[in-house]
Amino acid sequence: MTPYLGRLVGKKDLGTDIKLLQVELVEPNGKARFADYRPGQFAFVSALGIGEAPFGIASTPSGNGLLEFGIAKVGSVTAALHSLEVGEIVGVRGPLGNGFPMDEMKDKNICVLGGGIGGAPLRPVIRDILDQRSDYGHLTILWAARNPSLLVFTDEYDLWRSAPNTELHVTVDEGDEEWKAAGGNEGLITQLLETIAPSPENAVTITCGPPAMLHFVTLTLHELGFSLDQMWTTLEARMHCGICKCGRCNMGDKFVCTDGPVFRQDEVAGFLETYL
Amino acid sequence: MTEFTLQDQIRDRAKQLLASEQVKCVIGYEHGSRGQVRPAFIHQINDVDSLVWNQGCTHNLVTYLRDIKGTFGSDEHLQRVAIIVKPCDSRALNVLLAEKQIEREHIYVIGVVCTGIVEGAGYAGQSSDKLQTRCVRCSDRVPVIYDLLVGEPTHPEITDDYVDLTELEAMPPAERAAFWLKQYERCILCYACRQVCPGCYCSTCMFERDDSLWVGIAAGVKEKEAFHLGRAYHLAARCIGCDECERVCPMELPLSLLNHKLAKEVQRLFHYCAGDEPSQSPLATMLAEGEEFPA
Amino acid sequence: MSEPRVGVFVCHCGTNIGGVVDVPAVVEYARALPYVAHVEGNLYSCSVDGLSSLKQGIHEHRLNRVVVASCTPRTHEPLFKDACEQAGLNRYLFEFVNIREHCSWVHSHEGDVATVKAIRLIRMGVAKACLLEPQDEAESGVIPEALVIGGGIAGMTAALNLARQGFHVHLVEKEAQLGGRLLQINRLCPTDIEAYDLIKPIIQEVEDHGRITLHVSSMVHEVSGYVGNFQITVAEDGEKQSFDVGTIVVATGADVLQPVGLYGYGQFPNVLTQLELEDRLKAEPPLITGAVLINCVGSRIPERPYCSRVCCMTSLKNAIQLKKLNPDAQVYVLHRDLLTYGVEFERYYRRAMKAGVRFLRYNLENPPQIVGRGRAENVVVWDALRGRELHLPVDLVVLSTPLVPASDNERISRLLKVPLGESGFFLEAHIKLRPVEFATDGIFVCGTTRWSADVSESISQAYAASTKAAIPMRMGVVTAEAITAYSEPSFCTGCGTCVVTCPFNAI
Amino acid sequence: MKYISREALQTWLDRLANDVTLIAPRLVDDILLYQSVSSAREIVLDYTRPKMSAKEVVLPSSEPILFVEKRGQEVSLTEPSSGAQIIFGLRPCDAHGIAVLDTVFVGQEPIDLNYARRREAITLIGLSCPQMREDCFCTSMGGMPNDPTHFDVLLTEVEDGYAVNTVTDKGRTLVDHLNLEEIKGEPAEPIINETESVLAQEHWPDLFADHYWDLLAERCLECRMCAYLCPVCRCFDVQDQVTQQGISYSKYDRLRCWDSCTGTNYRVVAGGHNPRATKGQRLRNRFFCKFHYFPVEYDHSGCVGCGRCIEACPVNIDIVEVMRDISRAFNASQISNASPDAEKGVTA
Amino acid sequence: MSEHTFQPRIIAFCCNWCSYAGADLAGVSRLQMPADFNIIRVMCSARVAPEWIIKALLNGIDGVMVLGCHIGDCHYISGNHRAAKRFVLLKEMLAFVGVHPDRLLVDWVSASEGRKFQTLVTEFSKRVKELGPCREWQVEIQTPQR
Repeated sequence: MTPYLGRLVGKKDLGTDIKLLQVELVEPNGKARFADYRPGQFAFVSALGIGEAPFGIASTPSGNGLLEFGIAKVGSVTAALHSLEVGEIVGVRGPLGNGFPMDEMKDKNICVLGGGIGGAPLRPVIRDILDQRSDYGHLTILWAARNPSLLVFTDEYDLWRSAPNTELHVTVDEGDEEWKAAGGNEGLITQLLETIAPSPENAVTITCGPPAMLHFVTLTLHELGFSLDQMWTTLEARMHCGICKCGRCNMGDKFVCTDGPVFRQDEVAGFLETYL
Repeated sequence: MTEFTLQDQIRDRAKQLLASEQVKCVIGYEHGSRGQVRPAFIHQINDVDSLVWNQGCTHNLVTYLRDIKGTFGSDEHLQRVAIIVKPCDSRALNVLLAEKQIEREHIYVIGVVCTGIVEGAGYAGQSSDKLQTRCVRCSDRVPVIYDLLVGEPTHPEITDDYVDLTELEAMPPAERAAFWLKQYERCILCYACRQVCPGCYCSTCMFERDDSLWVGIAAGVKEKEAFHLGRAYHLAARCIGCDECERVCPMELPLSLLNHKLAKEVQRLFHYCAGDEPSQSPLATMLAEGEEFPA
Repeated sequence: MSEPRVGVFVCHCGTNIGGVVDVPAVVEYARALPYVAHVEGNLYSCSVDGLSSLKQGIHEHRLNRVVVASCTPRTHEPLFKDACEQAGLNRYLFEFVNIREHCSWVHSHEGDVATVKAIRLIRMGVAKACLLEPQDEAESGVIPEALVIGGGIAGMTAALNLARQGFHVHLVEKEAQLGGRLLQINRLCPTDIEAYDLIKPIIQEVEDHGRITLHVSSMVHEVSGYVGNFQITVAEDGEKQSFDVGTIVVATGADVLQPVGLYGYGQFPNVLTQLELEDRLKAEPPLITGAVLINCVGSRIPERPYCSRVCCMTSLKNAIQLKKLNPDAQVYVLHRDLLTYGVEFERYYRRAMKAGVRFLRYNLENPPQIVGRGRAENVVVWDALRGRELHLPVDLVVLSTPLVPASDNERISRLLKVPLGESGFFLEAHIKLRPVEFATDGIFVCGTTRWSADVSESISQAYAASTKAAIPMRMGVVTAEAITAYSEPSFCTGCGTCVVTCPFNAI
Repeated sequence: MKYISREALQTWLDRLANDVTLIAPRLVDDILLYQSVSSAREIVLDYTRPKMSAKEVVLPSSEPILFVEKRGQEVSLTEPSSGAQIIFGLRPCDAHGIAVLDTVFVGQEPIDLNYARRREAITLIGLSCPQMREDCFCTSMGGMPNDPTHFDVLLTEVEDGYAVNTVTDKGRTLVDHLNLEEIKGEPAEPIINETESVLAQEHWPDLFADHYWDLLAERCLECRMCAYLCPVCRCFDVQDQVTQQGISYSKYDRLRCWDSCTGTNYRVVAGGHNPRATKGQRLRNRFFCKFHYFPVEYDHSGCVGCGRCIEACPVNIDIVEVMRDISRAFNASQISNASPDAEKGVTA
Repeated sequence: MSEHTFQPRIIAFCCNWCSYAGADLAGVSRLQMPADFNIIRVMCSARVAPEWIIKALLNGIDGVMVLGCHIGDCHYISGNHRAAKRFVLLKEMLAFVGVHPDRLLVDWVSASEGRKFQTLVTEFSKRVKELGPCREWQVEIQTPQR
């Protein structure tokens, strides 16, 4: 339960009240622990003196060696993390959870659906695929948010678009004037999904977003012919330990922290409790 | 009139109310798993005969109105509940009415004339013949608010209403402080006192907010003291003295003393007794002509 | 809001603070406080240098909170807030710590104690500053109409000044006739013009002015609202009338002390007050051979310790008038100290001397005695200067009594929620810096309602107050205090107590 | 098995109280609690069940799990240490509870170091119950009033003294030097209650969606007493508490405190969504946790049958009654499996 | 802590409109008083939450003063009415849990009553000194090193 110390080396705005924090671990054993981690795994980040909270890791080990977290300001810990200045010390505990089974997805067409801050844990998935582009099939990215200011990683759109065999589609529930003027998509991600209509043939989907979005995306994917065992998702829950001790994050007999946070939809559908 | 017939009257009316669909639920009392009495929620006529009325009916059922607040529906689809209240409980209804937590037309009140509840009521094998302290000093044996009154009104003589406070009031301050600290120390912060209280209906208790300035998360005696004093004060001029907080406390903290003391002072200072009428607490109103504190 | 970076500016205020509190030690201590990024001591934080140093500090040290430890926020808070704003910092990120009125001045003999206390106060201030958040001030409109209470010279001047600038004015006078105290006065010093001549054209103009609504025989009955938007109810002969105004000027004047029981007043028919004499002088000037005018009757005594300022000149004026009527008359002014301030009044005093008015100083231990049968015949006075008792034969004794707070002050003070001072006169926001304003925004004060004043002072104050009152009306908007209560829906239980409780019906 | 006389026990306990932190049943304002004692005199040996379980000793109601010290930009983290403690007079159900907690905190990787550190320094000396109380049901949960399994040493009352059953090496080091004699004869068997039948964990999900839980929860007050009195309930919350703060030097404690799934906002996530929004859902979680989730996750029931929640619940939510209701409902549904009424709730 | 070295810690909540100005006037008039108190400016005496006082007195503060406008003079019309009622009751509760009622003083000080402010502070400080520490407390400011 003791975190590794890390130094905040970068901080940038991803959207309204959403920031990307870049952390460099300072202790050798911390570095060693985070030498490898999988997309979809998470870590607790401490604002020392306020508390810690779990966040999906938004970076990949192959990147710049920094741990990155996309953090939306929703409570006291996230507010404190937002207010930290570059150079300050944070605590990091992890990597925790199962992560996405990237090996199982090799050679498959992949559709990634991210909603709002839910895009943060999907970024390493996209990176991983782009890093080993030839290992995977066609990549379709559907990126959505309530409004344009809540879209994350917009500066990586070009990179994604320019990757071979990769397409990116963006939509917002409600666009501002600039958005409309630029002819941006408006509407729910499910509408966009219906339009794009990716083929379920040899394909998997990876979704992360608010509970309501997960629910409706699952329904739409089902209509498009995807079966539940083709759909992957990552769930969030209030938790305090990440190691199956605090008892808080259970969904029925599954613990989000150790059984998840990544689940296949057929597992989720079998949960006694719903995340809705 | 015997208790048996009171119970029959309650059952009769409950049947009528459910049969005529005047109410969707009757909140009353039933026998529990080990002979004790427990709260009952009767939704169907078939279950009405499990309703009981006896000297073990200690629970203040008004607290459950908190849970169904907001589920009453709009006026056209009025969904009423019937609730059985003792005289003391009925005063809590007045407090909630004054504070707009319930609307009169949403509840059908079956008021029961009460001759007192026995100690140990509500717990298996604990019932005694002795009346609870609050009942010994209770002077109004008739509910202050009801749609149906069950039982014949009685008017017992009450000698000293505040006799339970005498011992503590006589202690020197330091001893009193020590007494209370010893009590708080035992508290396990289970919040049963708060949860059982009809007056504690805040959706988020101010002593449990994440950003609470009052109480830290630690379970130290300071936190416990702040919680109990704060809660007692929040209930000043609102607490109707059902003493349920004390009854439910697993650590047997004498919480009623604090509440009773405040009720005494509210009576002395403001000539006000919570629940007499659905009126604003004197702490929320202006000074009356000629009234001046602290001068 | 990023992590606090607090700048602390500790003011010496010359020796006011620095002479008691060890400011350098305080500065050192403040450096170690949480989130404090910069500390400095200033000789005068409110000086031009101090303020520019503050602004520079904000830039240089990237301060996002400012604490100034100096005097009272009641006078200097706006100044420092403005400075913060000029340096690009939201004005609500400023916190004031009072280490002068609440520290150095009240613990001035205990430097060590005061130093520790200043440290405590600053520590509190810094802690609070860290919690401050930037606020946006809401603007609200200002009704371009004013209420002037009182139709005396001050009130009329204020009303006219506003009306001439184009604002509509409601002028409320409790008597049936405009003019106030001046209607009772004969002539005015130092020019000796007739008071009525001065006031007649003013009354005329007020009555004729299209933008002044007169409410005579009227009382202000109810006031609610706030600057820019006051709701007023006036009772005119028992009939109520309501209207809205943006600002309020209080010019309700003062009463004159009736010296009952003093110096034979009420006992001898020839013992008069100055006002009664003026009345006499207007109607049928009395021819007298011996007159004694006694000053400071009922003032500068323990129960009324203040000097009423205008009485010395009044008695000079009337002594000269009496001398004019009968140059042979023996006219004495008995005084404790003669206060003839300024250029004009000193000259006036010389004129009285030249006219043959005699001045005698008495003291409270040996006050003048009035003797006589049925009427005052002699004044016995101990001449403190010569050290002997004088017997002055008189056929007239005139008592100079002070102005006292009007009996209505208490009522008006409650109505407007503005304070009265210890003596019962209205209390301005600051005696030097905000002399014609109340601490409550949008309400102003002038004339004798605030303090004893002569006509020219009353007029000056009236101009000042009305001009101040015109500012928000001219601007058309006022910025409302940004920090107001709001209901947090997630905690609200809907009990409705706040709605019943708020006297402003704001919820 | 050895024997210790009452007098020798007193002497031994006095010495233990002197050497280490000795925790034992003690009356605090007429309430029996496991608390530290300074002498044997304070200890209540009569057969009663302390109001609270001994969970507090291994998992305090609030404890620092990390000390953070910040000097300038230098941060140092320290973990708390823990001294030797002996719990004496522990009842078998409470020892059972600690054993379940051990499973949760140290029985599964990654282990909880904080718990492990404290637990390692704790020795459990038990005292058998001669008789089950009316609301006890440890025998239904795999325990016995004289079950030595989870102790280091277990004492059982015999005439004039106690039978001493040394279970572990830890216990042996404690007892060996007392030079106790062998006991003559066997201690009497305890008087036990009828065993309740517990529905097998794999059948519980069949009753997950039942209306029963909403009806049961109607009278629930949503206090946390059942969880706090329970020897097994282990949910906790973590928050930092500032003890000193400055730009140059700050100190924080990371605290962990008990929590309970019956609390209204227990499951609320940042942003306000509450996946367990109704009282019925929350109360159901309590029972499912004990009888289904615990067995699935830790291969062990989350209830040890101590009966404390039954005694204390002010509105008579009786775990034994729930177990019976659930078993009955399951059996009923099995019988009428194909009948059209099957969807109806337990109470229908 | 021995009697004569005990320095009480007192909080004086002063309303912005009257009592704070009254304290200012005491300063302007150079009225001397003990330094044991710290003023916290609040907008109204009714802004002082009873929880603040409970927290203060149980966490190392030895006395709390709540000073507001005189009844009838409240800037918010009736704020001090509520303060008056609240604190008279709070006093009783505090007394009942062993906090001497003299540790809480509620009074009205107008902007012109500098002398009254001085008197109140002086007498209150004296009284609290007699009563001794309310609870054991820890932190005391070190005189700064130069």
